[in-house]
Amino acid sequence: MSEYTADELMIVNAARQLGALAAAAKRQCFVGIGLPSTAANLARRLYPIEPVLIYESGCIGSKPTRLPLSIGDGELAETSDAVVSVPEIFAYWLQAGRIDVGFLSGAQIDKYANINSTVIGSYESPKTRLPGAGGAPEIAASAGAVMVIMRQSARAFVERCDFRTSIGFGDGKGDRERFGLRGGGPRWVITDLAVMEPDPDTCELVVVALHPGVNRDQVAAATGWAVRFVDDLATTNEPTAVELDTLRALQAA
Amino acid sequence: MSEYTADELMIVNAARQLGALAAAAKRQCFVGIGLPSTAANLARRLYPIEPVLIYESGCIGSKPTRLPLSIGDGELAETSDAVVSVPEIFAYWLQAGRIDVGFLSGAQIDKYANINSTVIGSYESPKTRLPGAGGAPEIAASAGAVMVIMRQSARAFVERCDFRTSIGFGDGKGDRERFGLRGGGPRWVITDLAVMEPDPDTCELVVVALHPGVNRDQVAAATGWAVRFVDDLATTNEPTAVELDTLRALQAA
Amino acid sequence: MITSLRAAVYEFVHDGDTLALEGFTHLIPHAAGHEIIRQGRRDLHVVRMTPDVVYDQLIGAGCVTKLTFSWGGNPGVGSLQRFRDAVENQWPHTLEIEEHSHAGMATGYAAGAAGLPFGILRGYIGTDLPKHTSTIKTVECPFTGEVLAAVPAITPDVGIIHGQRADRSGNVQIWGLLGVQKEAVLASARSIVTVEEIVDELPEIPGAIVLPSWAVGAVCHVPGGAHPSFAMGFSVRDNAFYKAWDAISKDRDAFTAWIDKHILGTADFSEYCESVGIDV
Amino acid sequence: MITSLRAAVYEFVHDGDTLALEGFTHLIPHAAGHEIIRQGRRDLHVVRMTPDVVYDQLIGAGCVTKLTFSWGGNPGVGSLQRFRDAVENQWPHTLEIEEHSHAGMATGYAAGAAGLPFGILRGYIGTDLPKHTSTIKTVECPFTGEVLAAVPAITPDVGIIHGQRADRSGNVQIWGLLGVQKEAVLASARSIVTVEEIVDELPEIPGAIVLPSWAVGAVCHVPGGAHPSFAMGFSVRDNAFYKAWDAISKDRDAFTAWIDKHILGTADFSEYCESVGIDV
Repeated sequence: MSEYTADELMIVNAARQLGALAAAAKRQCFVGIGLPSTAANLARRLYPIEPVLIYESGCIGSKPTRLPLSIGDGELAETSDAVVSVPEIFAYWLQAGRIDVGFLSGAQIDKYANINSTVIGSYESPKTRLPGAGGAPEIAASAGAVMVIMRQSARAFVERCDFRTSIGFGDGKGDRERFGLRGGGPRWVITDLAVMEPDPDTCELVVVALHPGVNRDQVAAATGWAVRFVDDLATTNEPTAVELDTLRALQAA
Repeated sequence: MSEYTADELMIVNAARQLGALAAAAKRQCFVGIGLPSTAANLARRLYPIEPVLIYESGCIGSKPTRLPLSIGDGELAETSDAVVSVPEIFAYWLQAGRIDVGFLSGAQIDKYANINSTVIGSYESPKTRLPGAGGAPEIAASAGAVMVIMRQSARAFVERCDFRTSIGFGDGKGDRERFGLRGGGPRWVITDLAVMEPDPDTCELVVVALHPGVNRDQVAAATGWAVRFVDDLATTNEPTAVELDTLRALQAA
Repeated sequence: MITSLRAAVYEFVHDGDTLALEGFTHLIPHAAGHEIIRQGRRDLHVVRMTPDVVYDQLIGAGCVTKLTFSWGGNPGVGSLQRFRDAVENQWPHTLEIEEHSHAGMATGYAAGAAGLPFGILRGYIGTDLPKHTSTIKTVECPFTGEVLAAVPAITPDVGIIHGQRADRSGNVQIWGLLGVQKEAVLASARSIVTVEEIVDELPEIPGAIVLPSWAVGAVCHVPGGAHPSFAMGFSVRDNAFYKAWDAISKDRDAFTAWIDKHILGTADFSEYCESVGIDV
Repeated sequence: MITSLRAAVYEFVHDGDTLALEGFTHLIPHAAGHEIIRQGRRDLHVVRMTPDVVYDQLIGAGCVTKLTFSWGGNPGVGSLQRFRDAVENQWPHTLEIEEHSHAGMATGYAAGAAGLPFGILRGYIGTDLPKHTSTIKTVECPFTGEVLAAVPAITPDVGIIHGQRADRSGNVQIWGLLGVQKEAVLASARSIVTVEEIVDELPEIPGAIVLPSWAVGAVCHVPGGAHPSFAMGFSVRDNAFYKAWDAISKDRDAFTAWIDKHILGTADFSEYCESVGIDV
């Protein structure tokens, strides 16, 4: 087994999940630049049934030959089945419920999978001003399911976000329904240590799998709430040589 | 002077008005098929500053070489500066106030220039079911000005329409403002006998010009309300040989 | 999914469905309408901005109990005789109508495609339409207090259009006058697209849009399937047919005989074409 | 109207105006932003979904008192340093912010282009944004009773974009990622479009849209005017410049020196390009 980085680990695990979703006819991914785009493009290369990549810049069905450096990369438009305006991509495609899985990340995530990408500290006098919402609130609202990819630390995985930029499960089970949200909300939180999923009864994020070589204490120490582990806690498979080679070739292209 | 038909007379007078508007930088015409399209295309050929033809089928800046037979004629799309979807033509172009002049016609017009193209008789048990509204209500609401072209008769020019498909001045002066309509409403009603305009004080249609050889009695007899004539009643110019030749060449193409 | 038109209509179109066979003069799915008549669907609610000959056929053939529309005429010719007979004389039975303006229906389709329950427009105000159409309401702008018209989203069970081309994966390419073709497909729970040709790869065409295969239900290869409407790049509008329709449709018996012979008496669109003597 | 960028900014952009310099990564009108700094406009309310380097420059140069936005970062690099310094430390002065989501702003632009006072979306609900942004409200669907988010129309005084091409009449052609370029122009009272080239006749290009001349204010021939953004068919994104901007903008003095030398110290965009050593 070759060595791998934390990012590679997260990307490979995300790609596996996308492959499983595509095989189950949940192919349409709404992807941002960075880890999500890399994971989605990796899945396109690894699995016979490919995810369909949809970028918020209006590209539908992009098949980039190399990883885009920005969401507006010309390569995305040139290799798409269709390019539409930004109002259209949000209205006719995301809002209408045509996206099976959306990706989110942020500076903070809380135990109900709400995400903060707006400010650390108070909104009026922020300690750190972050870029803000972008497409996140409506991805969180309307995508069939949401996958979160974030490096895990007690500073980032918090009891309650300083600011709720996009909603996971609000203050717990039932909030999404109360708000009338049509999307399914966060289903998987993939970190450099573990994979979390919402508990079916409470919607609180619980650890369902550890990455190879990671133990419970490490995860607990990197989580700002008293995180729970499922009884049948799994260990994710090591990234395979094929996965790593394909990923590295993609990133080198 | 060559002879001419009632339709030719109406078309030539409408084209003249469009030419005057284009010269005053009011160039954008929202045209339907039939007399309006013919008049607008005639004006394009007669005047140095051409009207810009916009069709509700989504064609912007059409320059057809022959008269389109239907609003969806391929020629319209092929000769346009831009072709947009039908939702866009109504929202971004008509509703947004980008149209200087729209055309309307109908089965009935009343003294406040409201138009009926829906039913003769009652709505529930119509004597005659007409095609309906089409683009008319919003042309009437949002075009900078409206030009009406209709053959005049006491059956068509009525005290009050059986059904108000599109609004002129409602029940009189002030109604457009009360309804919050942004367009200016009907400015010219061009018939085969005369030209009418709304009285500035009452918004009631009054006769401002007679066509050559037409007298007041003929117009009064062909109007279902006690129509008034302005003091400085004009006579329209005979269609010129150039106007008629250009029109006939256009129609023969 | 690429399939026959017969199979697509059989699978997707059910008695009692709400259908939108759209086409703003261009790309009207006539062949699909014929197949619906052939398969004897009943109690349909048909929606279209510009119901023309194919809706006249559906109405006269007794398939339709409700029509939502904004302009119901034979463009460049005059009345839709079967539509008028249904409204004026309840023949072959009562036809419920829901009547809008073009802008209102375009707004409703856009709302449907966008997954919104309603859309807003500056429209209808001052007209008699809201008195007779219960689906025209108003909303107040929460910022300015202005009152605007509101219409519900149009969300048909099946959206049916004609288009120029598809590739073998079922990606659909359309160009020329786009009308509400995209919205009719995206607003519908299921969709059928008939196309002029199916190709290995879609060439790039100025002004063309592509509907990805996964946003489309069935794709059916029906060359000329828009006739007497047209497909830019493939055919021109058959204005003579529209004119001839007036005479055929004016008389109930002539109409019924025409439907019996050319639609019910043929197995599919190519037999129909042969039967009526058109070369597509 | 085809004119110089200097004349267009001088005539159309006034102190206190609301401006939208739009571009969703693609076709961002950097040259126009520089000219606004050069002409010393102040008290601007700038609107953009994705304020990036050019807004960082406008903010740091003291031109801006309010920013309406949905994502303010340096894409692929990190923070916008001048934006952060203004929000966190009020440098060079207080910056009022009005914060939305992408979907909310896209809805606002579409409403502005359509002449509506507001737009509706399924959005914002459950987030903290409505607590801090007074321009996020709700409306109830008059048909279903559902509660939806509402945002006001975005209606800038001046909409500014870069595009690929214009003809000599001023018809503008844009292709590739379209973003909200059309909406930004149509929603604005006045508009400026910088283009890569001006040609006798616009060739047909797959995926291209055309804004007719009469819907556009000024058209200015500024090749490379999107740099470090790009114009598909003419240039690629200068990712190195975006990365280099982080270092320049991190320090107030370094930033000010850069603006003084390269923007205020140059007469126009071609001098700027020479000054910073880019070849467009």
